[in-house]
Amino acid sequence: MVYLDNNASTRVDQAVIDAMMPYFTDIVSPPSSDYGHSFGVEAKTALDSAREIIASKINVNPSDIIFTSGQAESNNFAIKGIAYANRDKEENLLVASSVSHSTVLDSLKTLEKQGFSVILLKVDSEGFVDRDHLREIVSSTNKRPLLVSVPHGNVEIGTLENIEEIASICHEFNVPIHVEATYSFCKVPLDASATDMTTITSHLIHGPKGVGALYIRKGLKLQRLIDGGLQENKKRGGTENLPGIVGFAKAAELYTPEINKITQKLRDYLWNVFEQKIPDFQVTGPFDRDKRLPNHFSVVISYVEGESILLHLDILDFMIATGSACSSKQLKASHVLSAIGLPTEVSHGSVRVGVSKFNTQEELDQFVNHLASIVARLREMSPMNAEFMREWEEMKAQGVVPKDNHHHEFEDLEE
Amino acid sequence: MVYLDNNASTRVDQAVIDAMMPYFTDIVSPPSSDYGHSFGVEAKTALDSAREIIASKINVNPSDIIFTSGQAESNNFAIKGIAYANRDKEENLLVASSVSHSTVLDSLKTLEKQGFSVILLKVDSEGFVDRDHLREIVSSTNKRPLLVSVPHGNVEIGTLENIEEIASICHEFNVPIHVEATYSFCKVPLDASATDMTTITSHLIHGPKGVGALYIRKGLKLQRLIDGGLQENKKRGGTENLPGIVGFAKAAELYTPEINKITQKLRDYLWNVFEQKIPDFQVTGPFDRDKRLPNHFSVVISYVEGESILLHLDILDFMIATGSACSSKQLKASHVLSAIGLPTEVSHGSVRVGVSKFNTQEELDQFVNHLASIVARLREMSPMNAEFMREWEEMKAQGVVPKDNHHHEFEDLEE
Amino acid sequence: MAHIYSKEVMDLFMNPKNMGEIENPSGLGKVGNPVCGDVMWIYLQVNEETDIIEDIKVKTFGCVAAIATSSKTTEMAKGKTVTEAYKITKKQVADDLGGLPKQKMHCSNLAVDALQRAIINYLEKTGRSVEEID
Amino acid sequence: MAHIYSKEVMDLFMNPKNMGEIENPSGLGKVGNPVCGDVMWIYLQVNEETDIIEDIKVKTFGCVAAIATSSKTTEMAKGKTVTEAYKITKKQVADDLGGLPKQKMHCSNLAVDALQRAIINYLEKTGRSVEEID
Ligand SMILES: Cc1ncc(COP(=O)(O)O)c(C=O)c1O
Ligand SMILES: Cc1ncc(COP(=O)(O)O)c(C=O)c1O
Repeated sequence: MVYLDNNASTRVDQAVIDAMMPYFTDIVSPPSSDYGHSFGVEAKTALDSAREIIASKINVNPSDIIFTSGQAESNNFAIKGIAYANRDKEENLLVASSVSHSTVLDSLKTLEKQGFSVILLKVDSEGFVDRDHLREIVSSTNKRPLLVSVPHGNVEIGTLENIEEIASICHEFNVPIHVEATYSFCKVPLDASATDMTTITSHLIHGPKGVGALYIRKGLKLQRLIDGGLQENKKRGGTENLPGIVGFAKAAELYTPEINKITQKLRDYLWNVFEQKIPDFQVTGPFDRDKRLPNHFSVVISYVEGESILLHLDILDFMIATGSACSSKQLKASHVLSAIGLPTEVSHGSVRVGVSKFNTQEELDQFVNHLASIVARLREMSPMNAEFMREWEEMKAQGVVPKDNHHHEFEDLEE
Repeated sequence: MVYLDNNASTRVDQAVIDAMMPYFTDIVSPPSSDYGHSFGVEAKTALDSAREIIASKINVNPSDIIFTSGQAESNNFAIKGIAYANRDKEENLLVASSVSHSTVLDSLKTLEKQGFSVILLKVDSEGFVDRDHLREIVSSTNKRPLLVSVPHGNVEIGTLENIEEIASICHEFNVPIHVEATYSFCKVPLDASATDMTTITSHLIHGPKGVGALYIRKGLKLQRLIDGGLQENKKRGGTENLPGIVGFAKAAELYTPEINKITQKLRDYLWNVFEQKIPDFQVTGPFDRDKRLPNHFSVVISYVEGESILLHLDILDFMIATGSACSSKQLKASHVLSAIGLPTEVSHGSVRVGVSKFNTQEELDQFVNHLASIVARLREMSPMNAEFMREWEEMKAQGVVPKDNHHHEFEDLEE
Repeated sequence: MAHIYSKEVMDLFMNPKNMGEIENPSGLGKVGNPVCGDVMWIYLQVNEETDIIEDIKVKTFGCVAAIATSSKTTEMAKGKTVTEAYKITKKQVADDLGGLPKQKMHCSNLAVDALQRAIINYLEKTGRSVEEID
Repeated sequence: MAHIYSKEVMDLFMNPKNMGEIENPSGLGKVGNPVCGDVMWIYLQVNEETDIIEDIKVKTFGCVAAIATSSKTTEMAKGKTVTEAYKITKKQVADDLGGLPKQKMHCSNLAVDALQRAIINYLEKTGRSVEEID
């Protein structure tokens, strides 16, 4: 098994499992009460120290870190928390990058149905937020946004946003900024103290699933998403997932800059071999490797379809990801690939790789070799080729739509 | 270490840890896409089978089970989900038992601030919902409730509500019912198909923390709490906590009726020894043992304070819980003990025990022996006794409030 | 190896049948749209005496289901008369494949569509219309 | 053994000092309220020649902090003159205990309050008022 889908989720480190174990089997009390028995107090000590570790990774105060059940909850809490806390204000505009994660975009859709206004920021062909568009919106005197949400590292195309720059544009006009740092946490330095809220998660850094955190700048007013107790500085009720939180902190501790050197080296190696062995592909996201998540490589391969590539590789025990419509539950092209202006007929060939410290160069060599022959095989049976695409482009230019447009809505998948 | 706080949280079974392990270290992909590589499909298979196990435990269809991050999320989702889905209706009344869990009550507080009406149902001295009060409210023609929420098993006083009876009163008037079954799940048979929503949780049955579920009757309209994807039948976004979910299902599978025979026997043993060895105590919750959670025993011990008892026991390596105000973060008496009419001066002596299959009779013997000498010692140094309490009752009856009323608000703990 | 697809689908995906082209085919059917992600071209070589499909080839761009249904459809058509082949339904193809995921059922349409179009093309070339065989 | 309380607090909680009563005390101070969860009665035996507190006992109902502060306060008062003892502050008691959890600081008030009340009671019995020593 060669697992190359490490931006979807990662294997939990043995050291992380070891760190969690006492909290599964021994220190099992909730850490809530100060005046309880010593298991409860030991639990609280563990919780506090996990909070310190996580906070120091993004340069914020531990007391401003709220543990959550993960990215989805953190993003929903951030976006809806701000919106609902300002429900009665005249301003009701929420702004996000159009390549934001679905947990951000779907939260906005819900809010839009409830009367909030939403603007999605344009991005360039590499996925970076259009600075002029952002400036135009945050500087608007009659419709000041309640929040701007921007991803730090993009899961699909690896784009690493310059958060300092975005934050300073927002703050120039006193607009708070939320940063979705799920995919960049521990992989790229982030000074979250320059942001108003930052989402981070455990399961992409060899920590357990089901746990994440939200940094909330002291004083920022949010409506709680989950009521029910004094836990998490009164901002999130419920028995703390202490094994998960301890595992999260351990994973963060273990994910040192050294790890990034390893994955970056692997990624760059892959990129080079790819260029040598795979004809006709196009990198998605930034070409400048330093402006990408260090472990991230993504392409579209011409004339072939992602699901077919993925399953051929799978049978050979290599696991990657694709943004191909045919591989998605909704059978829709990835919104990120669409937002960077990639036509759907091209995005079908999407392939993305997330490497981890557990991968080796040999694995990557094997992977590219396999991929090369799969692509050759699929192309051999495909009617599509350069000539086909030229004709297709001409037809599109002339506005001629081919008869067999099997585009259809899957109503049962819609709201 | 003798852990007797098993209604706060429990030790995770080794078999549960073993079941989770492959999902920590091998099958790490999110189970979301059907068309992905085989890890993703294996993950989905595991998710589906966990859902079936959980569903069968409460006699509902797997497709009506939504996995969540636990009790707090499930209860918030149930209560707010119904409220917000009916935001535009004229009816805006939400009803809950006054001995509901704080995650229910705090959700209601939030909704009350937003304009919903809230009524808390009276309970009798054993914590059972007042049937007449319930009937009066659900039958009201001009203010039909959107929802009634009732706990199945009460964490503090063990009360086991007759859900069939409550549900039938609600359904007679077409009012949906939510059942908080966190503490009773697997411990007492529950036919959740007779309810409209039911909350269940993992960490009280030797499963991991950070995972729970909500049964939602097919067709019942809820507003999502956590947006962001097609996961969980489109009702809860976010990468599934698969190790947690698999562990939850394994724990449910292992928590057979046999386990309940064991804990009930231990609990009854404890109760008997208690009666023999501890003078001047009063059981809280039902006296009829069959109307209590099988592993639950709770009392108030006269003339002594819970935190002092708890810490003395702790030093002897015995862990129990108390509802004493002095032991709570807010320094407030438990709302449950207040709701059943226990005066605060009495509830200070609260002690509760939750036994598990890991406990033994010897441990319980030791526990009661220790407790007997601790109580004797504390009473020796206490100015309180039967005479003191008689005088106190007289003073209360005469409306004489003693001068040194050190009752104070902890503003920093309030909203 | 766990997959959502049936064994039959996976087998044909791994070892597709009748892939390729026929030079100067008796009939050619092109369907699909690169935007949708499935494009199929079916080539027929028909014996004009007997109307029997003696050879059939397909070029497919698309997902696993598209490749499998292309293979299955061409296998089913081969050796049949065009009249018989024209009657092959999408459901027959899916059933013969041991079923298809609900959302992918649409993909199986394509190969049958391409086949029918190739037959129509053949009929037109031989001065007939589809009504004559339908 | 992990607790929120300091070692000093836990030590005095485990081995409380001066617990008990004095028959016919020179002064008695009763404070607290069972509703709040802390009740303390302090008994003084004072040498009327020297005003020195020769013996002091306390009865305490309450939490860990209440028991520890009762012990500490009585220990601090013993051997002092009532004038000196009256000046013991809540902060001194807490400091001598290595600190108290913020929310429990109020509990330490009680013992000092009871002590002062017992001293006032003693002064009254001996025909004096607190102004004379304050
Ligand atoms: C967006 C989209 N449309 C359509 C299809 C296939 O359906 P049909 O064969 O009916 O075009 C796919 C592939 O699965 C798809 O991804
Ligand atoms: C409700 C309540 N009030 C007050 C106190 C103690 O504070 P004080 O000593 O000021 O009465 C406690 C104990 O910790 C308490 O539980």
